[in-house]
Amino acid sequence: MEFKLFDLSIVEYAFFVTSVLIILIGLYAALVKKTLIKIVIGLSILDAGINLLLISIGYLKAGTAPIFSPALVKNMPLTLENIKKLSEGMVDPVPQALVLTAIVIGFGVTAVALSLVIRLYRHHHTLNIDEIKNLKW
Amino acid sequence: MNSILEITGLILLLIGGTFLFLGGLGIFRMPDTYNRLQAGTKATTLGGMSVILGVGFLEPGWMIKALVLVIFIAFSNPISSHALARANYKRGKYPYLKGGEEYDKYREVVTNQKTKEEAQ
Amino acid sequence: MVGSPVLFIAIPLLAAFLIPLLGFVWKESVRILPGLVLLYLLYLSLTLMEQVVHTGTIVEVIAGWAPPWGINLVFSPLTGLLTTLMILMGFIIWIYSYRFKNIDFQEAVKYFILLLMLITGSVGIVLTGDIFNQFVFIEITSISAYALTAFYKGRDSAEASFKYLMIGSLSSMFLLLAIALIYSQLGTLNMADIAAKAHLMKPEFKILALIFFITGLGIEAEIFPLNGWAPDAYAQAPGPIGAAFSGIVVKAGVYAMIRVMFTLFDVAGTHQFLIVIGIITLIIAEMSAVRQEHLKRMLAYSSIGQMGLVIVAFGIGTEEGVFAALFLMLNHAIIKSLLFLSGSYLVYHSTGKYISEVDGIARNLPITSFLFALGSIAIVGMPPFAGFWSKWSMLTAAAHSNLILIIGLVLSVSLIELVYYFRVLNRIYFFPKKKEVVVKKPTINALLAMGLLGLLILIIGFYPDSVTGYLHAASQSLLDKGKYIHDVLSTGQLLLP
Amino acid sequence: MKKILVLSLLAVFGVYLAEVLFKIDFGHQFFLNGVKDFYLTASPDKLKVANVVTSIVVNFRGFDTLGEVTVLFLATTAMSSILYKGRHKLGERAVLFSSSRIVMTGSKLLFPAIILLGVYVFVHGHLTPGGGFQGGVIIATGFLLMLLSYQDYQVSHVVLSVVESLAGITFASIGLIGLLNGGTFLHNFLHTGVLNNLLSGGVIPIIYIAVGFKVGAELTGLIYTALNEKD
Amino acid sequence: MTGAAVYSVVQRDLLYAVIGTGVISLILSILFLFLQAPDVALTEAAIGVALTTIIFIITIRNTVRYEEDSNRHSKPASK
Repeated sequence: MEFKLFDLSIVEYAFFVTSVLIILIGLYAALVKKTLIKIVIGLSILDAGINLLLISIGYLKAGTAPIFSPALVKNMPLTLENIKKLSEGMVDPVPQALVLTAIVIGFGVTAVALSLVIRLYRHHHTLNIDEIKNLKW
Repeated sequence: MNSILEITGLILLLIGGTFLFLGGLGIFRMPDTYNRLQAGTKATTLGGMSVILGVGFLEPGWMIKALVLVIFIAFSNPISSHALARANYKRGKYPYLKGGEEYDKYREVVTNQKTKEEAQ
Repeated sequence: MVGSPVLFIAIPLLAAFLIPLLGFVWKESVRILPGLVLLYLLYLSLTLMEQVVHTGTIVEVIAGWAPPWGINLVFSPLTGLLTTLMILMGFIIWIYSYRFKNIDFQEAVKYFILLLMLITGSVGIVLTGDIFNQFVFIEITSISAYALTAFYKGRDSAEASFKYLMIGSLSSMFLLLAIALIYSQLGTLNMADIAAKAHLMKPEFKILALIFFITGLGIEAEIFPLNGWAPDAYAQAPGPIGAAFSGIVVKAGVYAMIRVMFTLFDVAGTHQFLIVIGIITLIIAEMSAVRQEHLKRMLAYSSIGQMGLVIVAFGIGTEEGVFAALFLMLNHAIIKSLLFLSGSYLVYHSTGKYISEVDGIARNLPITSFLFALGSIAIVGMPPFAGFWSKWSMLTAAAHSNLILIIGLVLSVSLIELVYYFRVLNRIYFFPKKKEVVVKKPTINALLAMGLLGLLILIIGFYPDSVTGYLHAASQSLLDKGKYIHDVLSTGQLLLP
Repeated sequence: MKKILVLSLLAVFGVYLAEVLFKIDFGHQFFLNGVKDFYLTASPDKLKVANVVTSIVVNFRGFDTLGEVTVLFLATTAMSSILYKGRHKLGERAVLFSSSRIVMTGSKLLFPAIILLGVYVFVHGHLTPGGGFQGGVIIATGFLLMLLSYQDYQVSHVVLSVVESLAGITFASIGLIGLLNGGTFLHNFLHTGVLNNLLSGGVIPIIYIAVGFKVGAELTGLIYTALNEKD
Repeated sequence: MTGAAVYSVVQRDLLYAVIGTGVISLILSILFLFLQAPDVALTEAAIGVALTTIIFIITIRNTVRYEEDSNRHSKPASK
């Protein structure tokens, strides 16, 4: 099925535009917002945007997932030529592996950040960044 | 295309789609949380089950996984909606009556039961 | 075969996973095991270093796939030198914190795991030859750094740590963006491969990726607009961790940045950019250091200023400049660690860590004060000690490149450093002691650690030839980009199962 | 004032970034001889692993995964170090009201199914989508369900850290065995078998199972530490 | 997805904002599925939707729920 809509170039770049927008929103939240939890939310939004960007860089139009599933290799002997032919229609697996790592790392950083938020709240009884100013910012 | 399995599967998909649509509509249109939960649970339980079963009929290799999924939905969906309703009740939100005011019928029933027990 | 570079990562990881298990069996082992690991790695790195200087770079392939495809570790004279330095500093910091305050068992487990991982992550940043792997190691380093900054519950450490975390995670996002841009253009993540193919990139991508890299790595390297975290983190972290930051983490950050700038891309104007940004960092940091009332904050700003000096030296770009920069890094790691370690005993019991609280403390803590004085004199650049030779080599490098401005700058900066370090020394030795200040005698292991550092300063000061050979080899290996690419990409065939 | 400054800076940054990104032809490969072609052919051909992402994560770039597992391990350690309150034990779990019997029974019934699903996902990591991380996360959500529905459900800290350490040691020592056996760290020293068999891929499934156990234990510990954080 | 992101940044009730980030992750994982990345979609669904949201909610439970609350100084110790 070919949708006419997808021939417009701006729709093709929708993934890039979305990811850039989300990166910007995350940066805005991380830089401007005054509540600690909002800042952490901003960081995790930023993370999501970058992950989307990476995956859409690796996308191949009309490509399949990079898995040689039984259905895919059903009626072929697994010679090198066949594998090469199949692999030409697959999307790039490297960004997927990178994003897999990046998601987990981002989660770890978020967990550490939130535990720091709890510590700060226990100390100052506020989440406002303007009132936590024992050190020079 | 016209084997009996595929026709059954397609019919099941159709039923599932209809019920899912109705459930979504119910969530959108119902007045309070309890009614919405009712629409969202009952309709989507049936809808989701029949969609999954339909997929199982269309691709016979996936039938076992589909059955497992159906059992999983049969367990998890009612339990989760029960938990949601209970949390809502404990927060002090009661069902609407026709006129629009809230009324706690459940507490009445419970207190009635308690008085009965005490009477006995 | 003595061992392979991958052991620098694998053995500490194994030990870190083993520590919680051993803790159930024998509690003391939690404190001992990291030291044994670091001692072994020190031996390994020294032997490998000796081998590398004579026979050339070792490229270690992981999982049997040759470099463009697999991840590789590069143990060249440069990375070997930094690895040795970091592990040496890590070992000394371990000695210092072996009987670290009165922390209980649970806290000791976490402290030593995090310390070990801080060192491992920094070593990984230096050794790896793959940008995404470098990102992973940077995350390992930074997460341990956040946790160690917030280690003390009583101070405002959580605030400093949160600040560090915010800036740090923003920077790692920028790194990831840079990696995405490079991958979208070249389809490879290996540094040598990128360097070989860099001319294929469109210039916009190259410049944007370079900007992202500088922002991302500049955090660890404490470059000027991005070093807001550093003074707070240094001041709030435990004493040995401050030493570890300035001796280990910052070195790794500077290395990563220099590697990106010197090897990955050759965009015109990077050297000038380095000089300008280094000078700005230097001037602002030294000016702030003069005004500080807190001892640790003063040391932190001094540390930032020294890194600015290192970056200026790298920016000179000639072999002499790089040699001077590496020499400065080496000396700074040793001397600044000594200053942090001894300084934290000088203000052990005071909450504010004010400079005014060290008045006349030399009578109670003669050895610590002496070592602090030794470090101060050395870092200012007084002739017979270690700091002198590095500043001297920097001056000659600048003179040979006809950069008169830099000579004047270095001299005036040394003057400023002289002012603020001698202000502290004056208070330590010649002011009457305040009554209420309680002093804490350093423990044996702390004295041992500080003594080792002082000994190193004296050795480098009186026999600078003992390290200059390695430094020359290292600076040559940094500047020879073609050899790096060749060494990595020509490593063997595919080793298949 | 600060808001406007940041917004305008962000706008400039975003426009520049978007302009550069629009030079990428979406949906087409931009570079000529990248590393991905090699991965796509070598994974089914040499390693006999159907899921190429798995073979990249575990074998070609297995070192990253070792680092990643370490990051999670560090996050758990860091979290418990930051929230550590002294010699006394953990605080009470924060609950508003106890769960009803239906939820308790239901989660007791669902718990084994969720654990089984997690194990399935990471055992089949080299054949189907999913693997150690996903399976580990699913196991952790199973424990989360139990922790949320039973107020007095305890996860033994000792068991968690033992599982975590053993899994990590397994990963690192498989790498070291590879170093002794084949000359490189994480060398695939086992027979690789036939494509799309459960027992294929040499050490890859073993490593992914270890990763699954480790991630599951770590995330459970992390949630447990966070949930019991009420003073 | 952008809408959800804006919502979770603008929303002053932190609990709702966190649910907004969960929605972002959900849409993100569906997009990953469209972009032929089932592995990543699975991870994002598990980590982004379930675990991150839970950790955020636990934090909110231990601190305050509304953004306005953070300005109040008179709030007693949480003990």
